[in-house]
Amino acid sequence: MVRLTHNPIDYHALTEAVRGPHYGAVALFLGTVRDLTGDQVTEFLVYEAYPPMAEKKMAEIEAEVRRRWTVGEVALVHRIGRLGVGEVSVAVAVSALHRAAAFDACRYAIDTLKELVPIWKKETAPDGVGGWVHPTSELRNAECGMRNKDTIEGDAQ
Amino acid sequence: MVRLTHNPIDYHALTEAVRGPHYGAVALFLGTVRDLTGDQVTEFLVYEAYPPMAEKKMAEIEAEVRRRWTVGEVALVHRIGRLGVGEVSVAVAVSALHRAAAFDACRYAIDTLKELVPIWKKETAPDGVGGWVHPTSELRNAECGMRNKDTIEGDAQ
Amino acid sequence: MTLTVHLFARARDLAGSDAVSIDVPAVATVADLRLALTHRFPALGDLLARSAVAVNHDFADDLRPLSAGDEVAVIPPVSGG
Amino acid sequence: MTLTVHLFARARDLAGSDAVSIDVPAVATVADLRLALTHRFPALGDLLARSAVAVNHDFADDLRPLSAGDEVAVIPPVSGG
Repeated sequence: MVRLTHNPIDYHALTEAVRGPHYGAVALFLGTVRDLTGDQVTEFLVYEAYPPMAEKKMAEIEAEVRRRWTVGEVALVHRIGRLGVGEVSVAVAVSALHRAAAFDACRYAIDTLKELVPIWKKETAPDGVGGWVHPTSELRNAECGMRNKDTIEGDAQ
Repeated sequence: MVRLTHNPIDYHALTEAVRGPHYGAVALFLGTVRDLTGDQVTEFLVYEAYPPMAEKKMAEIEAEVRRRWTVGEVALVHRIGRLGVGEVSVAVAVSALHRAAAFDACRYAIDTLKELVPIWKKETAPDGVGGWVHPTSELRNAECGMRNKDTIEGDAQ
Repeated sequence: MTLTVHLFARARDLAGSDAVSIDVPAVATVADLRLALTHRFPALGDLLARSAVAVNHDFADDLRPLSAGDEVAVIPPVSGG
Repeated sequence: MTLTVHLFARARDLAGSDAVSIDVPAVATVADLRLALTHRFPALGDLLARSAVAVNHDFADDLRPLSAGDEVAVIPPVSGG
């Protein structure tokens, strides 16, 4: 199951939806809005998607997860619109017989989502300054530990 | 935070407890009671712990997680007593700035818990047959993919 | 032929529109589209060079032929998650 | 000295008790305790050989000296999670 939504993500319902008596393991990942990126304060984020392509790519990620691992249920949900600090921007939940598949599939799904799915975030600081985040490929490839060096381009309003 | 409990694990509250505005990532793992282990039907499990040692070892796992990774909050909860199919036996929740640390720390914690913490499960089938699960070290080391070959020793009642 | 090109995020801000009509030759590839976009919106330059192009919701390389009716989009480096 | 040894899971079932008193020499190690347990509960044999011994809530190797008042436990292979 994949979905884009303007509403807060109910990750508890999502986790319950992937749980089942056949599956001994559930892995859940939540991405949430941080108040600081390096020393830059974030007041809120705006996520924008190219919806038909984003949902298609998310469905392809689910299909690839099912091809690579024996999993039970898979859920990928990304929120779009304005999100305040602490809100959940993305949730990935995977159930499986055993934990290795649940962890590996969950991580593959979020890693691939961040690499391929056409969704963008715009950061806004308390002073109103901000901009769209368009990582350079070097930084993107350097994994999430480097995300706070993402390029922020331009000033919004 | 580490805890043994006789009550159902409220993993939603646990996840909310590790979330926070500084942390952009949360990883949650749930172990749940499967209805089948290979072709063996499980009706319920009984988990038993050596409580003071189990909580000490769980606290050591949390400390080691904090030593190895930069994480926000860590929660390890294991349920003991009788659990029906589908119930959550263990929950591990970790928040971190970025997803790599959250995933790696969560996985280390559950892997190490399963290896070192003095907790045992007894399987009972619908016909009342069952027994304590005491994996041989070869199987234990072969990781969770092999768990359905765990040795079940003896017949209970 | 005339194609409608969808633009997102900073690419949209730079072009001043979320969808633009672009004329390309009747036999054209993604490379031709990129060239036409660069001429029409010089400010897109650097970001366009770093962006992917999607045709009918799949990433498309520069050799990909375009047809009338294709849904085309400029996909700047993504930052979801 | 006399030590109280805690037993769990199948080890408890085999010994028929969750805590047993075991006499060991005044100067004794975990190895001495294992030997005394084997004599007292022959049925424990195979499982005891595969079990760890914990002293005061830490895993202890066979050379570990024992003292009166130590909290000692037999830890069969664990299966939590």
